[in-house]
Amino acid sequence: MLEVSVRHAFDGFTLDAHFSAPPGLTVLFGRSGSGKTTLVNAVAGLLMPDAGRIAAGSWVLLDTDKAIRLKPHRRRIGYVFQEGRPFPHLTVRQNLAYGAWFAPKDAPREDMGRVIALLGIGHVLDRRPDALSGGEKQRVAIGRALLSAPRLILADEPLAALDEARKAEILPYFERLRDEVNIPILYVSHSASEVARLATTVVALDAGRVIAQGPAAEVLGNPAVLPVGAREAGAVLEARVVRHHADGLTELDAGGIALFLPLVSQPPGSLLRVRIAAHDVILSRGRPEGLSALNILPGVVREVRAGDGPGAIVALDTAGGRVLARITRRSAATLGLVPGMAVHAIVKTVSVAASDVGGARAHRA
Amino acid sequence: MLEVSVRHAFDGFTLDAHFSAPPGLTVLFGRSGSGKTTLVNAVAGLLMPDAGRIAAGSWVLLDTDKAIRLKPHRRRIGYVFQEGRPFPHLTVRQNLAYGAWFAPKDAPREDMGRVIALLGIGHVLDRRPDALSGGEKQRVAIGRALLSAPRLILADEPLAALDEARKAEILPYFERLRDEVNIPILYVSHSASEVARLATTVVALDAGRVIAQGPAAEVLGNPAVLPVGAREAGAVLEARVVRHHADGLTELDAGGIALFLPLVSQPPGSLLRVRIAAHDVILSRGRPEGLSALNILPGVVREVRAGDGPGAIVALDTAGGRVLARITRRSAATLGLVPGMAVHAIVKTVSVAASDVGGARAHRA
Amino acid sequence: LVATVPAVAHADSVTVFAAASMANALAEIETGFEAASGHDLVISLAGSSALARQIQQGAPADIFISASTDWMDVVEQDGLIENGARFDLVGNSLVLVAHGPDAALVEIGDGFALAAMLGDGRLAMALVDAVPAGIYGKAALESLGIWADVAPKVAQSDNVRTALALVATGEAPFGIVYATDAAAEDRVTVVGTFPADSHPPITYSAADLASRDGPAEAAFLEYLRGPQARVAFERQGFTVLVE
Amino acid sequence: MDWLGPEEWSAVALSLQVSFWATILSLPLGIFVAYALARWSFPGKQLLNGIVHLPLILPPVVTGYILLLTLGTRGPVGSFLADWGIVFAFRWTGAAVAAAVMAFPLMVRAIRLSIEAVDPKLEQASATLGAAPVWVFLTVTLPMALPGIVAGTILAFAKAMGEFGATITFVSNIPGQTRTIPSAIYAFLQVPGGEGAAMTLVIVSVVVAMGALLLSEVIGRRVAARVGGK
Amino acid sequence: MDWLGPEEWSAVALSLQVSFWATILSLPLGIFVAYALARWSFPGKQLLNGIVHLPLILPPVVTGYILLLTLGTRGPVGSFLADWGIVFAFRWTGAAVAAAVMAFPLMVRAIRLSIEAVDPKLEQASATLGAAPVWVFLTVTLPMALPGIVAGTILAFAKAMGEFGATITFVSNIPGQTRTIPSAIYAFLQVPGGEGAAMTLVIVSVVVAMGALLLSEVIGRRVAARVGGK
Ligand SMILES: Nc1ncnc2c1ncn2[C@@H]1O[C@H](COP(=O)(O)OP(=O)(O)OP(=O)(O)O)[C@@H](O)[C@H]1O
Ligand SMILES: Nc1ncnc2c1ncn2[C@@H]1O[C@H](COP(=O)(O)OP(=O)(O)OP(=O)(O)O)[C@@H](O)[C@H]1O
Ligand SMILES: [Mg+2]
Ligand SMILES: [Mg+2]
Repeated sequence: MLEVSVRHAFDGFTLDAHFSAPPGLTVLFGRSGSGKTTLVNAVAGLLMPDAGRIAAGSWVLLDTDKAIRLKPHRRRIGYVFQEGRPFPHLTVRQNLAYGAWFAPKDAPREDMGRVIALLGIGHVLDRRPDALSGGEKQRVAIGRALLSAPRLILADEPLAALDEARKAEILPYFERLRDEVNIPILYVSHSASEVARLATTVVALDAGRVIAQGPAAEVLGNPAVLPVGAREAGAVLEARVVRHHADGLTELDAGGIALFLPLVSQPPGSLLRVRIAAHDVILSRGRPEGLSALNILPGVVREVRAGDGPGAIVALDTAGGRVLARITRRSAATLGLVPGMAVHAIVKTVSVAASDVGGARAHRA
Repeated sequence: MLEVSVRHAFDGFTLDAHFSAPPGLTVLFGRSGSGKTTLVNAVAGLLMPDAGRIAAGSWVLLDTDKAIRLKPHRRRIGYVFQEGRPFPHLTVRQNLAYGAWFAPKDAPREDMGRVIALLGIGHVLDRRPDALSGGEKQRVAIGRALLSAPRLILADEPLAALDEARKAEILPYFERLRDEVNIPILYVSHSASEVARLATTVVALDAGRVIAQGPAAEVLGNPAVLPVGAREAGAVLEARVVRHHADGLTELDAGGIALFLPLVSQPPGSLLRVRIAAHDVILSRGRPEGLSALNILPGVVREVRAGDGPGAIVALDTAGGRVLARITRRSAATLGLVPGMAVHAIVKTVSVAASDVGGARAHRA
Repeated sequence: LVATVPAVAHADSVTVFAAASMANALAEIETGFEAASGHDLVISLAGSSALARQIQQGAPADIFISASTDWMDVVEQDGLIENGARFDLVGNSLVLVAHGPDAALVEIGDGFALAAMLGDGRLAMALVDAVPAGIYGKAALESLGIWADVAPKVAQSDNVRTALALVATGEAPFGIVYATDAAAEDRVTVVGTFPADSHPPITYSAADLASRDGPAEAAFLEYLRGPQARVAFERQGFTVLVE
Repeated sequence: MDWLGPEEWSAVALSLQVSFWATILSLPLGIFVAYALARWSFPGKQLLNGIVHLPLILPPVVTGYILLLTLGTRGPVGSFLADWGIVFAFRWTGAAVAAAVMAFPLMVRAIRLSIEAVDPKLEQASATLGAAPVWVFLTVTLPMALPGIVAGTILAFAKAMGEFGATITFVSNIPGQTRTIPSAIYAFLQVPGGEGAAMTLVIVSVVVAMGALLLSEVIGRRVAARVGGK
Repeated sequence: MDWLGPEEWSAVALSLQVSFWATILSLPLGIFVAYALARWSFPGKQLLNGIVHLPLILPPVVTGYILLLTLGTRGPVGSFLADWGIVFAFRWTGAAVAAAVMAFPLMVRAIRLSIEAVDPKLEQASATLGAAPVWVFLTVTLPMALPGIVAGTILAFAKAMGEFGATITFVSNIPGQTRTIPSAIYAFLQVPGGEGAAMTLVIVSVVVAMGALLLSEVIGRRVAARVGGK
């Protein structure tokens, strides 16, 4: 349990944020300038806030009331900086090894070769950061933090500079850290699909304050509090892998409903989290026939909430869980949607994109 | 017409890129480390390549054969650096004014107040960059470049550090520059929606070479050459605004087919480019009824191309233009899709998202 | 870069380049001379070598007072001295000083046991090949036949005052300095005076330089030879050589 | 203040004057040379670097002697300049030249270090915004290098205040003209009983130099805050 | 080489020895003081800064005299050290001390400037990776400040090669012990006709110092290439 309570005033900006994050990965979500980096810096000890308390379980990093202010180097943090900050005087290899020099010798350690392969920086190991591309620098920064045997990972938009393909390669790694290695992670991101995939908990910041926090599904499923625009709304279902089909599809079971996804690597029986973006869902009154979409989830309308614009969010209870659909108000009217009405949610297989599938870690904590 | 032909060898990386870009905005697209920044630096004159020629129409920036190597300050370029590079010793206001000091007095000039408002940096004008957030720094860098009265804009992932809402605010500005101010723009991006919305031309780079170039619709519609993964495939239709409906929808006409979009600001009669991502399209054999999706485009299957994985791309000729659909091979088989077959493409209104709608600039140049 | 020497209607000025060790005497003479003549006296104090070179290079000096006859010779050979206008001004004597207010006196004579007295200590002198006090001191020790014994124990300073300071602080037990310097230092005792014939005469010479001649220059040369100047020199411990 | 006679006051005033002008007037050249050494490569660069450092390596007397031989009224440069009415020999201006020459290596090194620490990426950014090299220098390099320029200037000023050997050798020790504080101290130390007066002057010069130093620290801190981040 | 007598050769060798040790041994303290002045704030900081600069401000004779009074065998520090068998008076070690003291302000300034130019954000990054302050210093600050350390060392070495006034005042001029090149040059210049011999030594010392300078430029360029970007 990571508890963060920080108050700090800059000239013209005040951070006053309090949240507690269950084990797992907590995403800080918010507009540019909302105070995400400031908050992360406070956790890292790089900013000593005016007042606050930061503790991971019984391990107190900061408590201004008790005058506890752990020095950054005693916090054992793997911090991926927003600007990367690779050491310019060290080669990439030395940058990566840097954290290991100071980690306790018995600390559980990631395998360097694996991290290098994952990040795709094997060909630049002997260069200095100055001769790297923007994305390569950022990848080195990620590797450096991961290899420092941290007790807590802070990642400030670690993947922003990377292309989709590279992101898709690195995301599972953060999942593994979250689920297997069990390191608490504070992760700043603007990307809803990253959030949905990784977040155990989402903390939404605005103007230095926490405006929403809770399990990913809840915060992302609630467009009213979502700071970055309704486009990002969506639902997260838990589903179990049933089998892998020969044509490259994986069949999942979400509360008895069959879902088809492009092949995922988890073995049958594993529990996955599948994000279904609200804007990817089409509703149909009758059971649709002759469509290319493979996933059809029967459900009951729970709520129809019209927004400011032409859109409406329809919340739908299915056997697999709550599903959100973003449709036009016109369609809602045409279909005559009211709570209690039975409808079918149509989701294209491929709408459940690779980066939206994550190893499940229940957000029940 | 911007013609770029550059050859430059680093230790371990060789850039050998040639492309010519029609007027408008050319997006450089490619994986991290593919040479985008290197290419942009060559255009800016910050990298003097081993060999090459760069010319905008009759204005030759570089011609190693003729020993022409225009100094960077003579190129009148507005360069938004990947790392921002605001001047740390100047306030934000001074940073913004910097370029104007050196621009010819009669150069057409953006209005400073407008740019500041657009970028949302009015509250930080008297601060130094050091006291800014990552996104704010990047916005200052954008503003500085735009206000320098440039003859050519180079933007290296200018929006990567920004949240969706902010991106949505700034994107139309680049459109305006492209269409009204008529400045050639070279724009590096990883984001397919940015590309689709902005690009007149797309140049896809991989390992220092141009692997595809052409109008946005063509390159993005061609998953075989798309370097960043099939997810980004999609088609771009041109459509004319018919009318704005009271329920917040705008009706467009794409070759006789009615399309409904969330309200766009263009007046009736204007020509728009609408991107329809391949993975947002559902195909139906019959005309579907009782669906929440408003946009149904009848068409004829032109081509079915199966990929490596479980997916297939179906190209479909409709009255509005070529539409791509990404479906599973299983669906393709189930539906029995073959070239020549009549199908319906179902697109949710809101799938055509705000950031995928752009003021049209034909890519016929 | 305008010359800042004001042209005073009646009073004239005279510039004297003088060895720095004359500072005190010249300060007294300056007061007296200026009061008596109404002229202005400007004194530049530095090492004789520096002054001589400056004069060679056209320094605006009217009168040169050198602590070393060698440097006066150089100036003379360069034809920078008005004919015959060079004269010996004052003399000095060389003494052996010891650290402490009441050191035992020694008899300075041929082969006296200076080396033994020094033991492990050093003999402080001015540079024995370069600075007049050192040159005279070395000559004296040579003529007394003990230079070879003493030479390895000599610590040479760039000027005689520093040599004196070494003895005053006790860093060196003994030193060879001018009588004029030794007299004013409480922390040392003059334990003996070198016989005048053990070294070339220690002579400060003065010369009228072949530059602009003015009434003040003549007046000052006159004053230098006069009784008030004699008093001033003697007060500092010099022996006056001019009649 | 009666603990300093008029001659001593004049030495103090002269030292300030000499050091001030020596520092101020050599600053532009110092910045230029530092920039050239930091950012250009040209034939003879190492020679220039060597010449700049010479006054540090040579005993001051030698430097003074060389100045006397070249800039003296009979010297090749000196006699040429004299035709133009510029005379250094035995004037306070000469003392300023001597001090400037002696302080020059310190000034150049400090400025050069600061210029080398300016990130060329910012200079590039400036160039893309249309700034010609001289403007890049004036608007980016120079302000970013200010900490070093301040440090170099103060170092040079302090050195100029303390300079003695080259000065007395070049321009002698003429009261009101070339007798700076160190020369006056020297004169006092050459005669019995002068230590007290010398000590007074030492204290004055320490106080003045410390004042300059403190000022530079204050300026330096302001500048550093402005250059930011560092 | 018959153009230099054995005495002169010994002066050259001694100068090298003195300058080398003066520089090397004062380097750690120089780095420490530079770091303290650059990064810490503590009471008496300005005082420390002033004391470091004193040798620059004071005429060398005064510095030498102060050294004599404190480090001489009868001085408070000197007599204490003498009990431990450490004697500076009239030894080459004393010449090294004098040279080190005189060169110290130059060394500290150069290093301080370079330390101030190290981006604290990199030091922070190091700290988050578990490096205690001393390790942050050793693995980030120090290597990044290397250009200034090289510059400061060379500046100090050059200054030590040229130091004369304080040295001769403190430890006199004893052939083979404390007679460095500048002392020898000074001595030659004091007698008529000594210019030729002085010039020979000037050339030797210029050659040596230029060699050191060139070496430092080469090292500096390597270091700069390593620190990168700048
Ligand atoms: N100075 C250099 N020396 C050697 N290789 C270099 C140098 N600069 C860049 N490279 C290499 O050139 C390749 C292209 O770099 P570039 O910065 O152009 O990539 P990019 O397409 O902008 O990537 P990103 O999206 O990560 O910013 C990279 O592999 C990089 O490591
Ligand atoms: N040193 C400072 N002085 C004053 N204001 C500051 C300082 N540092 C940051 N701020 C302000 O605090 C606010 C929050 O900054 P922060 O860096 O935490 O934002 P962020 O959420 O990380 O944004 P981004 O996504 O753009 O990186 C910003 O408005 C910024 O301008
Ligand atoms: Mg941030
Ligand atoms: Mg790049």
